[in-house]
Amino acid sequence: MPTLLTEYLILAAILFVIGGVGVVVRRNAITVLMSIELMLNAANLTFVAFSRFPLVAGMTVQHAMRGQAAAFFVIATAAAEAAVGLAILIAVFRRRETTHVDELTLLRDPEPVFEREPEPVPVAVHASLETH
Amino acid sequence: MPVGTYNWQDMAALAPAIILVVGGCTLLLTEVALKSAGRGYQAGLSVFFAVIAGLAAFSQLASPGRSLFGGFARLDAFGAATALIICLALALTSLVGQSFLREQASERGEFHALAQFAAAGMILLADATDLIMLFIALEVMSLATYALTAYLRSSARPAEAALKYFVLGSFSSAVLLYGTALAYGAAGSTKLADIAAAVGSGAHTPLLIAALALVGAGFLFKVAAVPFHMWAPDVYQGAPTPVTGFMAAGVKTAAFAALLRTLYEAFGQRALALGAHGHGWYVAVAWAAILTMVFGNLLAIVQRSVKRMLAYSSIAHAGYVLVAVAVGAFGGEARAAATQAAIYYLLAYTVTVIGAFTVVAALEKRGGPEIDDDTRYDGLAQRDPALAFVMAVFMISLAGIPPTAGFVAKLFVFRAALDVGAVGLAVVGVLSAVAGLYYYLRVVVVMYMKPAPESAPAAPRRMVSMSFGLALAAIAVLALGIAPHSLHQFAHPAALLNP
Amino acid sequence: MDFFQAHLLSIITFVPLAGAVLLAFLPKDEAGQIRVIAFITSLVGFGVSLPLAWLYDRQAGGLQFQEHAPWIPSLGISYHLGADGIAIVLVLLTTFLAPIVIVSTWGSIHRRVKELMIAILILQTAMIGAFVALDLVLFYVFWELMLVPMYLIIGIWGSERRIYAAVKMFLFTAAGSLLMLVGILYLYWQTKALPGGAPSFDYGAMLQVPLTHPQEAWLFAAFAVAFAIKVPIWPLHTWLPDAHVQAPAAGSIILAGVLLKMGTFGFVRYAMPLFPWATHHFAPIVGWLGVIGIVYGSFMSMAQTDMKKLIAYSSVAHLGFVMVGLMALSTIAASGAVLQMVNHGISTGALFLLVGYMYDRRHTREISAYGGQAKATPVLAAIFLVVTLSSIGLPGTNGFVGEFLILLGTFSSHATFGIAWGVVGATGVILGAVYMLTLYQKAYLGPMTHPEVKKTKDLSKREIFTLVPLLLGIVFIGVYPQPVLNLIEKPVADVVARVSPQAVAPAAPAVRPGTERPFRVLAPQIWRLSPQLRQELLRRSHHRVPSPMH
Amino acid sequence: MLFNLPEWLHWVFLGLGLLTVFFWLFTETGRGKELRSFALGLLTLVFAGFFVVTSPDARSLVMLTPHELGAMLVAIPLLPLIGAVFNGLLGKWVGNQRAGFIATSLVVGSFVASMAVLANLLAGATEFHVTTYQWFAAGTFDVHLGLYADHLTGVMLFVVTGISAVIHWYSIGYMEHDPHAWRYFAYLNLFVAAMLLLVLGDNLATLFVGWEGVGLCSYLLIGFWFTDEAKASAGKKAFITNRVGDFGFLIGMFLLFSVFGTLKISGLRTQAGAVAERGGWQAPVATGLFHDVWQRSVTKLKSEAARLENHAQLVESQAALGRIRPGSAVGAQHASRQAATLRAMASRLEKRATDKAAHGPPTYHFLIGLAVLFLFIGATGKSAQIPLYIWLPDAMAGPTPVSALIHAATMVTAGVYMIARLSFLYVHVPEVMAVVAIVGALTALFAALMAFGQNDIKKVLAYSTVSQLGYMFVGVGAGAFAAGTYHLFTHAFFKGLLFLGSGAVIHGLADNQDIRTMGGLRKHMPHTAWTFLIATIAITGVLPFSGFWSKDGILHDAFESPSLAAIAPWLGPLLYIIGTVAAFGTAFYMFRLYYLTFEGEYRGKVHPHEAPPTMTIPLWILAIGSIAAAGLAFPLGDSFWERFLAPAVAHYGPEMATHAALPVWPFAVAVAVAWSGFGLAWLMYGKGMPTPESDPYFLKLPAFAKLTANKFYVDEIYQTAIIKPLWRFAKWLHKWVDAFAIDRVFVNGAAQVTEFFAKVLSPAENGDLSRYAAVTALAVAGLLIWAVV
Repeated sequence: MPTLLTEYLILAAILFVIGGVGVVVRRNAITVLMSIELMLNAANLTFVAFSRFPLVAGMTVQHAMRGQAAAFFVIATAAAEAAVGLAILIAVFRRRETTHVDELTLLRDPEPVFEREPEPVPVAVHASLETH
Repeated sequence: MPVGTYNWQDMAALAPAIILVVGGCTLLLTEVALKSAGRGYQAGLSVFFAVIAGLAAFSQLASPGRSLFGGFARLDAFGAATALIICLALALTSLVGQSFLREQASERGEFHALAQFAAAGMILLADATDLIMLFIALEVMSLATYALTAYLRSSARPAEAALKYFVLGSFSSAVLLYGTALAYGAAGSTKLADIAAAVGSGAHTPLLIAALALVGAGFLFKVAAVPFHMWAPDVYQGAPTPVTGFMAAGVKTAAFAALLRTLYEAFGQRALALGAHGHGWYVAVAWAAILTMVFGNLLAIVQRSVKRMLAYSSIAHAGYVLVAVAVGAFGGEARAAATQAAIYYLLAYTVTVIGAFTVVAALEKRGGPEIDDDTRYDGLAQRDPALAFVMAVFMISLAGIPPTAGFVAKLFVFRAALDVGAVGLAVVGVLSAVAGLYYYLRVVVVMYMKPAPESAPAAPRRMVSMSFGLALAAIAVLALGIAPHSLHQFAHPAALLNP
Repeated sequence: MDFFQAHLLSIITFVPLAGAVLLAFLPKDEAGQIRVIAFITSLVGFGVSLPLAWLYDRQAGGLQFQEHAPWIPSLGISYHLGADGIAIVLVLLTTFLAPIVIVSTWGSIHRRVKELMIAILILQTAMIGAFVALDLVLFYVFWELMLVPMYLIIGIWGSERRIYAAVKMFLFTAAGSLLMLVGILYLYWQTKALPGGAPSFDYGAMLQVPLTHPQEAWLFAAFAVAFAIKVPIWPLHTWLPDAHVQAPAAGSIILAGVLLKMGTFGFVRYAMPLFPWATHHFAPIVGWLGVIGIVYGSFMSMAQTDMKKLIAYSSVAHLGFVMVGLMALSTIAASGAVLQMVNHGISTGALFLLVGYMYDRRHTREISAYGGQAKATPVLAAIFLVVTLSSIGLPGTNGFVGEFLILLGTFSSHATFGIAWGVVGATGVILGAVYMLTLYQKAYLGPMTHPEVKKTKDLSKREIFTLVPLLLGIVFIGVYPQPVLNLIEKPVADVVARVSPQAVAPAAPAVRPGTERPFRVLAPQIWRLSPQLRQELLRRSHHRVPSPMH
Repeated sequence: MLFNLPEWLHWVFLGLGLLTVFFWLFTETGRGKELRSFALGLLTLVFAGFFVVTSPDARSLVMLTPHELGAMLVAIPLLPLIGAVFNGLLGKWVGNQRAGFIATSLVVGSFVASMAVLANLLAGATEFHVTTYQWFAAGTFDVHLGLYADHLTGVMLFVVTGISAVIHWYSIGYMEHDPHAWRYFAYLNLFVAAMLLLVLGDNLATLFVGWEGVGLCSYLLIGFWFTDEAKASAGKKAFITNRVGDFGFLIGMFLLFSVFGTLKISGLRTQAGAVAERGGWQAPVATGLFHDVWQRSVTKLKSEAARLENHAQLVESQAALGRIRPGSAVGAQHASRQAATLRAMASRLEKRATDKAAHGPPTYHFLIGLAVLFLFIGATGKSAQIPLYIWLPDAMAGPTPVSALIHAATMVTAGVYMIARLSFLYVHVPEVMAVVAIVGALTALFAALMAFGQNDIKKVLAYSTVSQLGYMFVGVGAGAFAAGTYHLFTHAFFKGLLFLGSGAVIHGLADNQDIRTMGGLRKHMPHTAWTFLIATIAITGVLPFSGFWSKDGILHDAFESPSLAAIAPWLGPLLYIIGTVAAFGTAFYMFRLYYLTFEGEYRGKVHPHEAPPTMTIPLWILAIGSIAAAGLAFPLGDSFWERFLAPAVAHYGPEMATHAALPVWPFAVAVAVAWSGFGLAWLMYGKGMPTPESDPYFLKLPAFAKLTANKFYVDEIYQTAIIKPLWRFAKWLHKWVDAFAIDRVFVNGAAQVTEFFAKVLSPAENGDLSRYAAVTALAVAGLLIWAVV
């Protein structure tokens, strides 16, 4: 019997990739948050698809229901995540007045210095010089 | 086995996590009831709950191992040992954090409450044997740590760090979740045991491999393994320093525990012969370990801030634990040795790194310069010999020089690696450790060999609790280095991870 | 008394540490008190180490005064101490030098005295521990522990470029020893093959491990690199001049006197007996490196304008002698080599001490800043001359006996290049005279070229007090070295017997064709597991893991 | 009782000793008086020693038990050593004068003990041996500090202790104005101790202690006035040049040990005898290192050949089984070609192995020849022969008594002594003996030529010493060990005397050493002049003074030496001619020296004065010795000297060298040559020189004179060809190899490359969240693709 599993999975995968690309390419933090939600939902879709069209032969109902339950868990978690994320975003906006992620570069590696380091400066004269 | 069967004994097995949840709630409630004055008790309370949870975990150390809630979680020595490390990290963080919070005028109960919740999530992460359960525990832990990272509202950097952490963390959670979904599809279940059966049967292997890759990527992100490490330096540097210590110790420990469980319990059987190339995950983890050790140590060299250097050092140390993880692929005795080595390494790293970050915290003054450079450490040995000494001990331990915990930990790891003949891993490990020596020693250099600057800003006053915590950490580092056998009972049964 | 005898080595090892702990509780302003207590501690350390010399059973030889206690039994690590004649003379050298080092700092270092004394005493514990440890992890712990105080001594109390020098020394040495750690661990797993089955880090167990030739070659390489850096063998020597020049006099004395011996001791105690076949195999290479060290170090010394650097390079040359002596694999040469370790400790220690005193007076190490010093400071000049003569191996001083035995033994040994080594090494005798006498002449003889020279004070009583024991040592070993040679006779003969061709050939498994040449053994890739090993491990992982239940 | 002497003699010695101590104690008051008494006491002791040696009755009285002789032997080097240590440590407090007395007394004591030993040898004993303690031992190598005395040693003991005693005494006067004379006496005593150890050592290792010890003392004493840069440099030059020689000595010792397994002289002698019994010196070595080396190389060649052969078979069998590219003609051809090549290599090795096996290990003749050649290199250093003589002229920077003792009479003869001591080895390798003789002859000639152009009184004597040492080497090289050592003996007297005389002149002229500004000194210092003249006559070989007998004995023996004849029949006569020419030169430069110094008119400015008696008395003692030493050459043909030394030295060839038929003409030639050299000098300088610049030698032969005055530019050649390049090489090596290649590139380079990579990678962490996300996403994708695809 032909199932719709493959189609669902492909759809989910596309959604997941869109979400992932969104996180990478979008500069606005809100959009980035949305992209993450998209990714989570792609996973949800996968769960549900597998639950509805099990791959494993002889999967019990209980097992099948787990996929659906998982989706609920994820929805709840995603809500919590969104709450925390927005709170953080507000905190950022308050201090920096921006939600563009590429403007947040206070934290970064120092600029490398490629010139040869000068000879170590004499730090302190020899011990005995100080006392004699 | 019916899905929903559980009983109170199973619940009792989760006592450490439950105690911490209760603790977190209590702290939140007291926050409501009390006003600003005399907040010190909150730290005390937090330590109290951490100790109680730790005792509960300790009592489980000798546990023979038992499945809980029909296979969603597991009570065993491994989990108990991990929980113990996490409780230790929590207790130390609470102990030393109070002084920092007072200096930053941010004494509020949420800090400790969030830490308690995060720790609870970590413990659950270590106990979980179901991927969904793992995901939820991971989220509990992560959400709490995101919040902790943004805790200091007075400065711009914590918020930025939190945002970066949040975005990338959620991204990796999503990846992990997607992997979980694929695993569910292939095995028809999210329980590790069922996945193991599916792996053993050989059905739907490509799907399982994809699931393994995605789940593994999620955990590698959490432990900050190269190339999933990009978030770590910025977040570690930006977060409030005690939080950084807690993250470096606790999050890493919990994530490694989960990684070990997933890899060994679900994918342990064909560890050397799974995947398109038939290499198994051994090669992937080994390469991750090599990259992590090399890049972590390499990039730490050029850092000018001690805190950021410690962040890179944390990445490098993840590499050493990954060596142990990879070695466990060989199963049998090697797996026991690897698990033991990983647990011991995480313990040693926990005490050392919390100590080190505490020293960093001890030198942070409210309204001080935003960019922390090394000048604060110049000539510290003359201004504050005790602080300089413990910092030197922590640096020596991180560098892996005897007689400190760091040395014994590395000994365990390399010993495990050489048992399976992974000489290459060990050699890369020791060579990158040489680079590591350089930057750890630089801290000792500035503390001991540079003169104190003329106008050195006076260090903030340290509370007794912080000094006590530092002393405790330093003594633990030395004790673990000199008499590691005292922890024999700790680390050995912990190795009895369910294969 | 029984307790004392049963725990002699522990007591010797930890007396200085106890002193250090005691000092930690003293207020740091009490510099005088701290110095005296440190001095007394070191004297006690010397006192308790003396019985080793006469309690050691010379006829029986071998490792005596053994102490054994479990330390980390789950890993097969134990607290195992023991000493043979070789270790004993080096322990005695250490405890002998310690009071001198401590007193020598009294006049020159007045800054952070407490830390300095603690560092020296901890260093002493580590050095003695490394000599007497018989468990490889214990050895490694002491070995690495030595680095930290030495690092601090150079870095805190050193000269201008002290930090560079300290870091360089630390990184160089630690890099080598980490490779050795890998070797130790590998060897540890091989002990599983022994009866009993449990792997162990014990020296005795490791001596019995059967190894294939490639294994031996790799392990020897790992150990030898660590030791070679410490010796230092050319071309791994460049940390030494920097460390010596920047270190305070006390640091230089310890460095030259004892720390460098760690490397050669490592060869005698570990690299050679543990891997006899590989020793045999690589001896020509290491021996040539030693010979290069002799000639090269001498030429380097000739080119120096800095006194301490000159002496540092002369150490390279002297330890080149020791290495050649060891690699000749002959009893005569090896005895000379062990004796030369002691000699070098005394002579070069004394030279650094003297240069330190000169530095205290004039605050410069440039040879050209001195000149005609003998007129102003006759006692200093006389002592410097005696030590110089000892350094160039004049008969009647200690240096002669060691060098003579080494060269004679090497020349008459059955080593492949023994004759060539003897001849080329003997040129070091000429070159040694060239650079040392040139130094002496430039610094002490001739007219007084600098006005400051005239004002220079001669040695004080305390300074003479630190030098007299060294001078006595120089003369005593020069005139009557036999007590020392008696102590080391049997142990050295045992080591040589272990690496002799007769002992190596039959015991070792057959050599694969094409692996006779040194580096060909090292050819197989270690980077990845070899196919055979992979198969074996795969088999094991399937075999050991229970099959899935569900 | 240590001495088995008649009671009364004891009391005499004791009394004299007490007297000495007594005088010493009261030197503070009326120094001059006690000085004379002290001199008297010493003279008594010296004459007592002579009495004991010469009188048969007394000789029989002093026959000692072996035990006592042992104590005596130990006492000989120990007494001066005690003096050295005592004066070295306490001399500053004791005072210069007393230090001198102590030093002298102890050397005299050593002299007396030597006399006792010599008396026993004269009375018929052949050798004494005493072992003190085990010095050092390891494996099969063992050195006991043993002392050994035979007839050769007895002669050396007499020379060393006797001349030393005299020169110590002389030094008391010479050094009386020096504030550090105590140090001088400590060094001088140390020198005597070392020299005696060299002479007495029964083992080459012990001998080497003395060998290097005298070098050290030479260094210390040359640079005694160390504030003078040139003097300090001269000392260093002496030490290092000697060390170059010592390198040869060491290698020689190693070779001997490798062949014979011992360094003990008696052991070497036994082994040498055994070799002759076993099959002669041309036989290959039967055991030991070199035998094993040979065997090992044969075995190795053989096994290598076998391995190649196996390999060839393997290739063939693989080809036969079709394992090498099955079915391919190319593969089979290739295999057979490869096998053929391997076979060819194998057969070549096999042939080499067979050749080597047939050839056998090196012979004793070769190995021992090499060993004694290296030992001779040591001797060229110590005894100032070509090419290592350069240090000796510079060594004149030291105090003059030092030049007399160390650089004329004793230390520089150590090489000759060593060859005579090991004559039982040298006689088996005539090739090396020929080398020794040729080097000696050339040195004798060239040094004599160089002496022509010198104007420093001590430099002339220095080159003269080099030249005379050359004669001694001709002697021992020609197998005439007795003649060589006889010249050593006589030379010690007259050259010591010449140096002491020059010292008296320098002392009297306030440190002026330039003979061009002297002249006519005979009127001012008659004692010095007369003794100097005696010595000059002695050294030129004018009948009947001692130099004639010893030098012409050498030339005569060289002329008809069987060992030289074994190499080439013309070699002996050639060396005779060279020696004779050099003898002419000797006569010329010595009389030039004498005339310019003592005859004619005084050309200097300082008022000259005669030396004090502490200096002149030793001059006369040595002058007497110079004359009396000639007596030992009699009866001609079978001299007392040769008979006395016969048991201690070996002979070349199976038959004893005899002087059955003494041709007269070589003697006649020698006499003529000596007189003609003298005559030439008299013609040129007999009337004295009007001004310092009017030296006829420099005026008539300017080019040659300049060449000789500049010592043929040998020092300059050494400087530019060897010494400077070595220092430059050291600097170059340090700058480019050590500092640059190893430290900069290899060590710091590794650190910098690491840091460079870190710096290159570091900008990846630029704080941009998008980039972080991109990297993470790519990593996930990469992992996924790697795992699945």
